[in-house]
Amino acid sequence: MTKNITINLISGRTIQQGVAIEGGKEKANYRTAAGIIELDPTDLKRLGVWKNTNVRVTSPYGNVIVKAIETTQGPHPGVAFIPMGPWANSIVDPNTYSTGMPTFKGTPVTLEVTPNEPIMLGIQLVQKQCGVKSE
Amino acid sequence: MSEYLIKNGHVFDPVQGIKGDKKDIAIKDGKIVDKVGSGAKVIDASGKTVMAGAVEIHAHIAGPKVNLGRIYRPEDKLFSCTPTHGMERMGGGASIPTTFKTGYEYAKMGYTTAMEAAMPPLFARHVHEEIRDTPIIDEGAFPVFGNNWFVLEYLKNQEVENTAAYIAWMLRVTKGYAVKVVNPGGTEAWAWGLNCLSVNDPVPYFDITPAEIVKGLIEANEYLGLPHSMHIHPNNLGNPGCYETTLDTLKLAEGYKAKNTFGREQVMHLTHSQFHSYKGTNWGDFESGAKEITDYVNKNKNITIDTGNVTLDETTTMTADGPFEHHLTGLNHLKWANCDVELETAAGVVPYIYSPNISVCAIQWAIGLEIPLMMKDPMRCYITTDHPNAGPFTRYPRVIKWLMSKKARDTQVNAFKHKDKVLSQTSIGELDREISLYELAQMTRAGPAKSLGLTAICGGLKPGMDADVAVYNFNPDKPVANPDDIETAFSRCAAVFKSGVQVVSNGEIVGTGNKRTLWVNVKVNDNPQVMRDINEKFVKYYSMTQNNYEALGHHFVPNPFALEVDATQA
Amino acid sequence: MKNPPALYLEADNVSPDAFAGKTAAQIAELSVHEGNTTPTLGKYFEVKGDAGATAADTKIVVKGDVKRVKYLGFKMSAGELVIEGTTDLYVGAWMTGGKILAKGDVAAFAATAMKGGELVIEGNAGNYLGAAYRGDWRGMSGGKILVKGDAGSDIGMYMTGGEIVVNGNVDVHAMTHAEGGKLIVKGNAKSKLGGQMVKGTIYVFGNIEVMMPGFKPNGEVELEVEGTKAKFAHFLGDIGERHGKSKGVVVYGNLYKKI
Amino acid sequence: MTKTVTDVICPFCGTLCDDLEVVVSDDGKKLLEVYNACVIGTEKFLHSQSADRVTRPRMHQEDGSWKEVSYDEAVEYTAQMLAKAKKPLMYGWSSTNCEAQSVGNEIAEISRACCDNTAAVCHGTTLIAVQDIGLPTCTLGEVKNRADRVIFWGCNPAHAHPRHMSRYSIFPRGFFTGKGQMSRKLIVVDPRTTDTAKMADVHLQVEQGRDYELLDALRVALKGEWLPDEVAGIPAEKIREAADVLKSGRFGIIFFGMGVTQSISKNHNIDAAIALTKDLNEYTKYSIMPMRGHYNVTGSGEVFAWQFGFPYAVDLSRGFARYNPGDTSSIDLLTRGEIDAMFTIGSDPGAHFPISAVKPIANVPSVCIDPHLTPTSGVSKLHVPVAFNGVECGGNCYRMDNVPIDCRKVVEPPEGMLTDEQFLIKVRDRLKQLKGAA
Repeated sequence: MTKNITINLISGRTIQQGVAIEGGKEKANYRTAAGIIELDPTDLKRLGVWKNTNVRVTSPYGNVIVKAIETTQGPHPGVAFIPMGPWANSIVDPNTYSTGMPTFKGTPVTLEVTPNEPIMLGIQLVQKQCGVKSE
Repeated sequence: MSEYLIKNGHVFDPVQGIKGDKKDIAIKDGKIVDKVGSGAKVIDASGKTVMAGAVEIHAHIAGPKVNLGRIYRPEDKLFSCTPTHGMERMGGGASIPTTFKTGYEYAKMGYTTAMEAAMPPLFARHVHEEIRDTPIIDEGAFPVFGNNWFVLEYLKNQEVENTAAYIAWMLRVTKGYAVKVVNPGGTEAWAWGLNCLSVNDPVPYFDITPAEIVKGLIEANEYLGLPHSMHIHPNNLGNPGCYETTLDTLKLAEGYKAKNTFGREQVMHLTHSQFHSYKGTNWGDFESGAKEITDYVNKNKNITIDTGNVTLDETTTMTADGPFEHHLTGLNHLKWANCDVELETAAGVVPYIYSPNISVCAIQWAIGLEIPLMMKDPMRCYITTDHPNAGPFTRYPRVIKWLMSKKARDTQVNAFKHKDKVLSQTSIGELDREISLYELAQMTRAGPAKSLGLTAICGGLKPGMDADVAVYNFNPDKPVANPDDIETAFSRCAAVFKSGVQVVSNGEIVGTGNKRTLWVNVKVNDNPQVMRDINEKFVKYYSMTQNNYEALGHHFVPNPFALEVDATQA
Repeated sequence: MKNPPALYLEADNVSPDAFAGKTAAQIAELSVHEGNTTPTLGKYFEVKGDAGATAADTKIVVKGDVKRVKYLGFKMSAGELVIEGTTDLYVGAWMTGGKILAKGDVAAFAATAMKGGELVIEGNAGNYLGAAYRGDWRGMSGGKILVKGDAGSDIGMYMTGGEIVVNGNVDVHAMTHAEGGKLIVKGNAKSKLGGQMVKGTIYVFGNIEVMMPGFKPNGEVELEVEGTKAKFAHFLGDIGERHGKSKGVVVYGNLYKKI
Repeated sequence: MTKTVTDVICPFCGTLCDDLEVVVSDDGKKLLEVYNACVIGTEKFLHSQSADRVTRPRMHQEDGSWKEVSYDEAVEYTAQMLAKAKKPLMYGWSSTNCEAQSVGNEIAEISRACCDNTAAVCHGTTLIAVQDIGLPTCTLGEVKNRADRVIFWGCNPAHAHPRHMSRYSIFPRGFFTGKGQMSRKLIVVDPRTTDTAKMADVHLQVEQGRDYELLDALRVALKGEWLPDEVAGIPAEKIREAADVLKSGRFGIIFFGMGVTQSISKNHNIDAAIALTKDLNEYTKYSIMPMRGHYNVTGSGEVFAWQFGFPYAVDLSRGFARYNPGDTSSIDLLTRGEIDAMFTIGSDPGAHFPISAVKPIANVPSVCIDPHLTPTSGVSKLHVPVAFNGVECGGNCYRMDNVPIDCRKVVEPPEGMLTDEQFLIKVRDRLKQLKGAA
């Protein structure tokens, strides 16, 4: 039985994301590298899904569909990780506390299992949210 | 190039011994000439003072620690930034001006040549980018050698010839001008959090003393016959009682004679001597050692010095003397920056407020003035503020006022909160000497040019020299009504020419001149040993490759001017 | 307020000091800045009434929607400024005297490096209230600030003197690096309170989300604060930070939390 | 026949590796092989050659399609946009050379723009902290030659700076560290057991967002003073042990990254880390260094600083330079609706800004100068592809420790393509005409 869970989201670099941005952000490989959310096995269990299931991540600032995968850099129960990129940035806390720096790390989010929702490509994801037509 | 005739000015030129006579100065094709044609543009200098462009022998105006100062002190620019106007780019910064402002401010005061006093070789590209972006003035930079691993290892075995070959290589790859030494051995010790406070403290691991480093570098410098001498900031800077370490350091020059083809006579230049002339055992009984230091220097002709005048401002201290800055932040608790540089040196930065209400600051102010007033030969003592350490270079006109007017000094002494302490701990009250315009020209033009080995090029108005000329709104025939008029006159020139191009008119920038980067190109015989050592250090210990270290392309030094030295017969 | 600007206005001339001795017409000619353009106050404001001869006898009342106006009361030294609506950054920044009454909210950097005078904010205050300018170690050194609503983060950073009273709650990092001065929080405080504090005093009437580990319990005291008599838990800190001595005794920052 | 170019500098991260070897075709037009680079660097060099690369400027059309335009038309649009704007934002600069940055500053000065680099979302808060309490640091060679204590706090070099550990920080054998990794103790502070943390002698798994408290606790522990039983999810005892490990080193280095600059407390996290470093210098020798991301974000800060006096977030709108992150910083300018034109170069705010700061870009005239297709080019009106800096042209760059290294050109850019600097010079000259400047 799947259920929604809330969790503390952080974002950051991964080597796969690094390779993907140099390989081309228009490519599917970028989505594979950064359109994901890395979860601790215990949190996958709380969510009630197997790894590699699409989920909707919702914060007070937006929502986005990404693939839930099991973390390779755990354990980190209670902490979720989305590589830096448009997917993470659709939901991170933009508050800068007047320092110029958004709060990219430490955004409370809700996870909802949405196996059939598609994960968008990076450029389209941003264009759609900005109301810009894609090719 | 156009011709100019600067007419009827009171000319002061120690190079030709001209002491204020009414004379015309002719300029053609960037040089001073005997006469020009009738078509020459005439500048009326009657009732004005005419001198060669001034020469800055020691300031921190370009490079990593200067820029670190800019980066970490936004408050130094608060409400002080200036807009683009006329030919001037935007500027900003009180104690650490931006590169553009640095060039404009020097030029407006009549300076046309300046030396960046400490270049970490690993950062040479950075230093030269800033020099390139500093308009108008010719600039050179001194690479630091006093804590360099090659130097420490060669001199431990008295290998002067190898040291010399290494210096020649370093000057070439960094486009450097002279051999700078800062807290010899002490900065390497600082890499372990330690220091060398006397000339005999051994350097950790390298087992060599500051004294051996200094003597070795003097010998290497004279072996090569470089334009400038070894330029030193001794150990134990800024501590009560440090004048003894300074004397020990000066004595290391005994017996050495200058050997060069540039007319230089000294083998050691002691910089910012004010910071090295302290007596007393603590900040309570702190007193001046200016007499002891100047007595020695007056007697020993193979030494030149600059002053390092405290200007009583809020400023930013910065030096390759890493341990000193750590000591300073412990005293004033202001923000501390430090950068240790692999195999070479270090640097520290700390803001400092020289408050007229603090007796130590007031005494430092007095010592900085005692030194030039006690020096018998103005050709061997040059005015600096060790910018920005003792104060910003933009305060030179104020320092000149204090030197030229006893009245101005007394006014300042009377304004101090601890006036009596200043008078009891220094002899500033008894010094009646007032520096003449001729002596000023020696201290700011002819003197530093000679010490730097630039006599043939700048610092004078002799036909054949570069046409660097400054015209001041100051009439030597009129008595000075108010000392502040001196400061006003030397703050903004009526006219300034930089190698024959007018760059300042009525205190405004009207041209950018042909800014040059001065460096010293030494020919030495092949030294495979040294090249092997260099190659090995890069393979094993440096964090960048030798090829990238040696790469200093045209885009860094677009307008180089090399002083050629042939040391193959040495 | 008329012709609302496309961007934001920098109205650093709206202060008794700039108005003093001027007629309505002259005041309307004073410059304001919208981006890189420099129009006049008159373009955006209807100016009524002449100023007094000096700043001290000049009172300014700013009406209308000034949500996108910065620098009201910038560097003011005397006189009075009343802002009827919510306004933007730098209200009373670098002020040295006089009185500002803001009836709405004010955004960040209000009373930056304030030296004296009084700032009353009836709404909420933004971040960096009474803090130092970037890089400076000299924050608010005198004067009084009263916030009737909540205050943001980093208030009183590098504070060296003066007093800030917040009737509501404060966000993270109040009084960071303080070397003097007083902060009274009637509501709750978030975490990071008094971090790296050298000297100064903080009173909190509500809860503290997470206490800094550098604050060491030092018993309880009976105190009267702002007319409230109560028992307070006393903490010394930030122990991790450097501290000076007075007569041989180490001087710490003081944090009092109402029990 | 092929040629091998040696001492090539990698234009990806702030590690700025300068020992790459690149094999190119005899005519210098094709890039064949890359040696010594990490996987990311290798991809950067090889992708520059991809067949589907856009080589001419393009205007975004209403229907979402792109219309190819000439470089001259692109120059005209850019210059007109900057000339008309009241408060343009010129953002990026971190993936181009210092020469281009310098021309960019001239343009910003003429158009009185706001200029900012990627420190805005990276180490901007580090710069604020440095301005508050300074920075005891060193060059990376010092770490290699001396460091026996290495701390990675909120950074994950195994992923973000892949060759950092082998070139400088953990494995190399230096002058005083002849045993390499054996000479060093590694401490990692991270809420996750990252691939870097897995190599650590000590891993402090700090509660996310509580770094400031943990740093304060370490400072208290150094003094041997009272501590609560647990701080940031870590027992006091473990904190005291860590403090002893730090103290017992001869030369220590703290590297830190986004984990602290982007978490709550931001600049204060760095501020406290620097204070800890300063404290440790009372016992032994310590330095601290930000793990800068883009290969030349540091250079952008240096050029801004010597020309304008501030390292990032510079506002020239009033005709002179001003600086105050929170007011003059890109994210705040965009989300607060302060700007009316967007110029992006050498970075990708579309991908790396929170979406609320990206939307405004789509609503104003905008230019994106970038060799790649990116989310930023995707929402900009004009996309100007340029030569790859560090691959198809050289120029000066600054490593994360501020050491300048001149990048090398290894291959020719595609026929007729301009470099950043060449394009910017054309824009500057046209802008001068429009503004009637000299």
